[in-house]
Amino acid sequence: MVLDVTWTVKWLTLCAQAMAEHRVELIELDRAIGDSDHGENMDRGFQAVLDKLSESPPETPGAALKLTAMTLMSKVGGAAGPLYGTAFLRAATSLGDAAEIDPAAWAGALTAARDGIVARGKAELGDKTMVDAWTPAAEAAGKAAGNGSTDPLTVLVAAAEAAEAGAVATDPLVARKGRASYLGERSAGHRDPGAASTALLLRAAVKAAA
Amino acid sequence: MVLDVTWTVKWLTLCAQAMAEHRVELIELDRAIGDSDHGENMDRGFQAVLDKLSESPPETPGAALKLTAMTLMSKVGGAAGPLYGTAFLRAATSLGDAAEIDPAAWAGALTAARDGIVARGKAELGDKTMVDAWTPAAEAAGKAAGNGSTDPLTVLVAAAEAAEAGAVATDPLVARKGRASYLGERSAGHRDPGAASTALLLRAAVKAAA
Amino acid sequence: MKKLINDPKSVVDESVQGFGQAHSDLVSVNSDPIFVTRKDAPVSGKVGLVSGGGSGHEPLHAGFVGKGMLDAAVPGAVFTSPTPDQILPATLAANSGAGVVHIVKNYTGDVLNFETAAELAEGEGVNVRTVLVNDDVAVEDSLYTAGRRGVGGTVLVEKIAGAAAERGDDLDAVAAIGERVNSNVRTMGVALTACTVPHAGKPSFDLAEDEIEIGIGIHGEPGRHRIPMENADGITDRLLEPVLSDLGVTSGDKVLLFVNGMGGTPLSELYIVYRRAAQVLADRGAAVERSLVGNYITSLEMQGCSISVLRLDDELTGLWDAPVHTAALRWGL
Amino acid sequence: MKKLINDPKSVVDESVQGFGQAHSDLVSVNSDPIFVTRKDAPVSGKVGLVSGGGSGHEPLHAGFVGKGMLDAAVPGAVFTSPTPDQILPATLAANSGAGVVHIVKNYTGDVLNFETAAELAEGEGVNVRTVLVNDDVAVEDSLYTAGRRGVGGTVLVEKIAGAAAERGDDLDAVAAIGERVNSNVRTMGVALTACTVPHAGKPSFDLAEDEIEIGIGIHGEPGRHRIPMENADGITDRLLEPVLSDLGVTSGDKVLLFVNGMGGTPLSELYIVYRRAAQVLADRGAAVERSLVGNYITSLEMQGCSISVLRLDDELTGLWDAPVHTAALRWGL
Ligand SMILES: Nc1ncnc2c1ncn2[C@@H]1O[C@H](COP(=O)(O)OP(=O)(O)O)[C@@H](O)[C@H]1O
Ligand SMILES: Nc1ncnc2c1ncn2[C@@H]1O[C@H](COP(=O)(O)OP(=O)(O)O)[C@@H](O)[C@H]1O
Ligand SMILES: [Mg+2]
Ligand SMILES: [Mg+2]
Ligand SMILES: [Mg+2]
Ligand SMILES: [Mg+2]
Repeated sequence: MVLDVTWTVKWLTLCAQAMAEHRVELIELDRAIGDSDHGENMDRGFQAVLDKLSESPPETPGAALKLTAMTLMSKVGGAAGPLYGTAFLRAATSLGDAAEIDPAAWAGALTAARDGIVARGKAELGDKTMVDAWTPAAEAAGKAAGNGSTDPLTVLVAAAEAAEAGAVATDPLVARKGRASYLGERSAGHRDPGAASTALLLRAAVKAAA
Repeated sequence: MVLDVTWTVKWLTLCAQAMAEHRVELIELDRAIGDSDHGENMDRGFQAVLDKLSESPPETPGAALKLTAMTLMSKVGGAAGPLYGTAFLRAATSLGDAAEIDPAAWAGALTAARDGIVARGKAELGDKTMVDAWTPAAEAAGKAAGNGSTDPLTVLVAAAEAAEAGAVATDPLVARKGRASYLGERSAGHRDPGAASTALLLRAAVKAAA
Repeated sequence: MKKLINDPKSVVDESVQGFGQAHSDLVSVNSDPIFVTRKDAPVSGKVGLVSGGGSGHEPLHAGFVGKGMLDAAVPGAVFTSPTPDQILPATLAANSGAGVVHIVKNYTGDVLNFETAAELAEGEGVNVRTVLVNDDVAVEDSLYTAGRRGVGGTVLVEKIAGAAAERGDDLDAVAAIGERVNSNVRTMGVALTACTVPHAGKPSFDLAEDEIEIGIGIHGEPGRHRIPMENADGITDRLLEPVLSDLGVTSGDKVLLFVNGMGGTPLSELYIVYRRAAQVLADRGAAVERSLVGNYITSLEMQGCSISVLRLDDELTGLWDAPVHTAALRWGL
Repeated sequence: MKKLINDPKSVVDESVQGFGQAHSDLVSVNSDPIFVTRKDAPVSGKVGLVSGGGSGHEPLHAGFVGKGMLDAAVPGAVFTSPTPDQILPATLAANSGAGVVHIVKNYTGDVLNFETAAELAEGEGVNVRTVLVNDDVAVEDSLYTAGRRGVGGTVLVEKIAGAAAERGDDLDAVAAIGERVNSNVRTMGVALTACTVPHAGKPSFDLAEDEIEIGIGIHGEPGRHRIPMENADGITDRLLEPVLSDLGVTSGDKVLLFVNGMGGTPLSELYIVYRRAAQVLADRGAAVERSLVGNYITSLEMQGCSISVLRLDDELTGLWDAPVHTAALRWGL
């Protein structure tokens, strides 16, 4: 398995599929501690990404992610739009013109994405945001790549599993950033929608390689 | 039993009591085919009548009914206020200054009341309004008085029973006057609230004499 | 029942008091009996305009008291027309000597109470004319009923007759303008939910999650018939068709389109209805020259709307455009 | 879910279209991307005012576009802040060369999207200043959260900064006035019922028949805490106390009292709340010099209200009184 532009487009297609499939679930998570729009926003955004991808097929993984970034910025809105937009943009920049993504590059892209989100949103780990999924994902990918794994799948799986665990770990937290923070203690006991969507996106990356 | 001013005040007091007790029931009847206010209006009106009666105790049955008329006019509002106001006013006029109400006078008062309602509201028998209770009541009282009965109770009972039957008979009718008429066929199958309150008022007259 | 109230019995008193305080530059509130007058009433030489009816339709009528519209408003209990002992002093307060027009929605209670008050006012030397508003096309067979109800058109009658009074028309002329508006306006409404009268404590009718009431009035009474829920365009068509055919709107007509919220429907939805109604009118070749969208004659927190169409002529348009300064309708001042 | 809509996905487009048609004398609507501008934008020499945010708060913001208030409004999806590719062209359309003030409610999404748009606009040579509105005292510990939300105060910032721009203040001065309003206004809200976001199809939270949410925002999010239902005076006191103590209102202060409906509450109830709030303010020795009562910043069909108090000085009062002509707020014109 090589993570080339074909894989990237497949990944993004599976992202769109996941957002459509989990639309209601993400709305429900946001309903509990936010404003009931996260699933709708992500679904709308990734459907637009699909359109863009077929309108102007990208030539490199980086180009695909840049197209995704711009589309999410202009179609998602809310907090998630700029944050995911920034994440995909930073990931694209980190990948540059490379035709393929090797394990280290994937780990680098995730770290860049995470850093972009933190730079935009100023959330810290434990604030009950998507950062709580991106941070362990980037770290796990870095670790898996550092272990010298040359099979991209290992890195993708490590990142996805860490993101999923990170999302689950937001359940007991009290939100300190984003809309859920207004609820104070009442935000505890619910999963952060953005962390949940992050886990879905990174799981889609595994599926695209499977 | 003499139907003097004491009886009249007792009757009006029992009217107030009946309107308070049946307030919710009359609201419910009006809810079905009107605007949910008949019980509230009648209760408010008769509570005000009680206040007035104790403020300025009347000297004759006619004076008591006139006070009631004026109070209902200014406190009930809606369709029922002017209609009941007119009814009590006409009854008062028909009784004049007499100290007591004999059977013929009671029948005459009811007939005057009924005519007053028809004059104001232009409803005919069968239009599913309070006229459907007042008309048989006045007729039954007239008949009982005409039979030479000298016991006022007989006349009161005859009127009350006829009013009750008249109210029940409104159930299947399609309303042609008042707010229920806007429902067309949908008004059938419900008792007219004003006919129901009329029956309660005339039943109170019996209780006052018992 | 959850309402921002203290006691069902004090709803009208407290609400009107608050209204008077919030708009003390515009109105005075008389409390026993309760009625609201224009701060500067009676306006010397001007015909007075008085309207009233049950409460629960806010901003109607008190919200329309002020320059260019009503001189006095008389609020009854919730959904219960006011009594003559309120209407009479309001009428006297509105009378500058030029006489008073009563604008009365066609409900038995309103008609009877205003009739009595008019009689009493005449007895005190005030000339009174009554304009009866009966614009609701939902009421069929009106010969055999209490007749058509007065609904959304009332707002338009009050505005336009108010402008006529303000420009100095005499009593008969103001009444004639009011009647002209009434005979050129038709309305039909829909309820998506019932409302809850405070003293009743429960919804005025029961409606399933997938049903709506077509042809409602403004007192929480059930409508003419019940149908399954439809989309906004479908509902708009259903309301507009009887309005346009009863009014006989034809190509080239100039109209005012009024989409009124029943109190609990978001403004955004009213604009969706407006959009479709404007489309239908355009398809018929009618020109929407003026519009009004918002909650102007309501049924407490009922969800739903009514659509009114008023056929305009140059004079009516001019009177509609004339300055008005009330709590709920204001322009040019 | 029963709504006067055709399709959850077309709610904003159709509603804004209808709005544009109903107010074609005042505004122009751009459809892709969607935003609303003052008919005569950009106004030569005048600082431009642009606001925006998620839809569902109507009449905010499009209802405040017009002379004396906003030059452009940018509606996002329901409860979702708009995107830079909408905000940027709206900003360009509002810019006459004198620069543009963005009025942004303090939500992460709004802040980030407006931030990006401002950056892009600066890149195209437009000077942009941002006024962040964060008047909601329900949000405690704001150091450890995303900070206080922008709620009712937004309407007052838009009106008063709009008047400053209209009188010819320069970019920094208009932004400074906006910030002055923001730092002198506090708000707190209550929900009696939740609202239903069209695409979600069910209420934004579940609330029992005898419970209310205290300290809600305007996006249907649950409030700060939940308490058993109380009467209007009790609820008013609960909302007003934190507002007054946070603002530090003392005897002799002049204030504007704004009772705002969340969309589904009858106007009559808002006046009952107003009455109590005015009483409390009078007891504190504060003078209510101006007031505003109605549905101005809503949460779809939510039942409830918010109370805002703005401390006035002569300049702010003058700017409040200055003529304004928008769909939802109009006087002096
Ligand atoms: N400051 C922040 N930093 C990182 N992530 C954030 C921040 N604020 C919000 N988020 C993420 O955004 C998600 C909400 O996205 P969404 O519902 O689409 O936007 P909105 O909150 O504007 O309605 C949250 O669940 C959280 O993961
Ligand atoms: N034209 C009429 N003639 C006789 N009775 C009438 C007429 N119109 C209404 N009513 C009576 O009034 C009753 C309704 O009274 P109420 O609910 O108090 O007033 P409203 O209809 O104004 O709400 C009806 O049930 C009916 O009996
Ligand atoms: Mg959200
Ligand atoms: Mg009734
Ligand atoms: Mg009534
Ligand atoms: Mg949102």
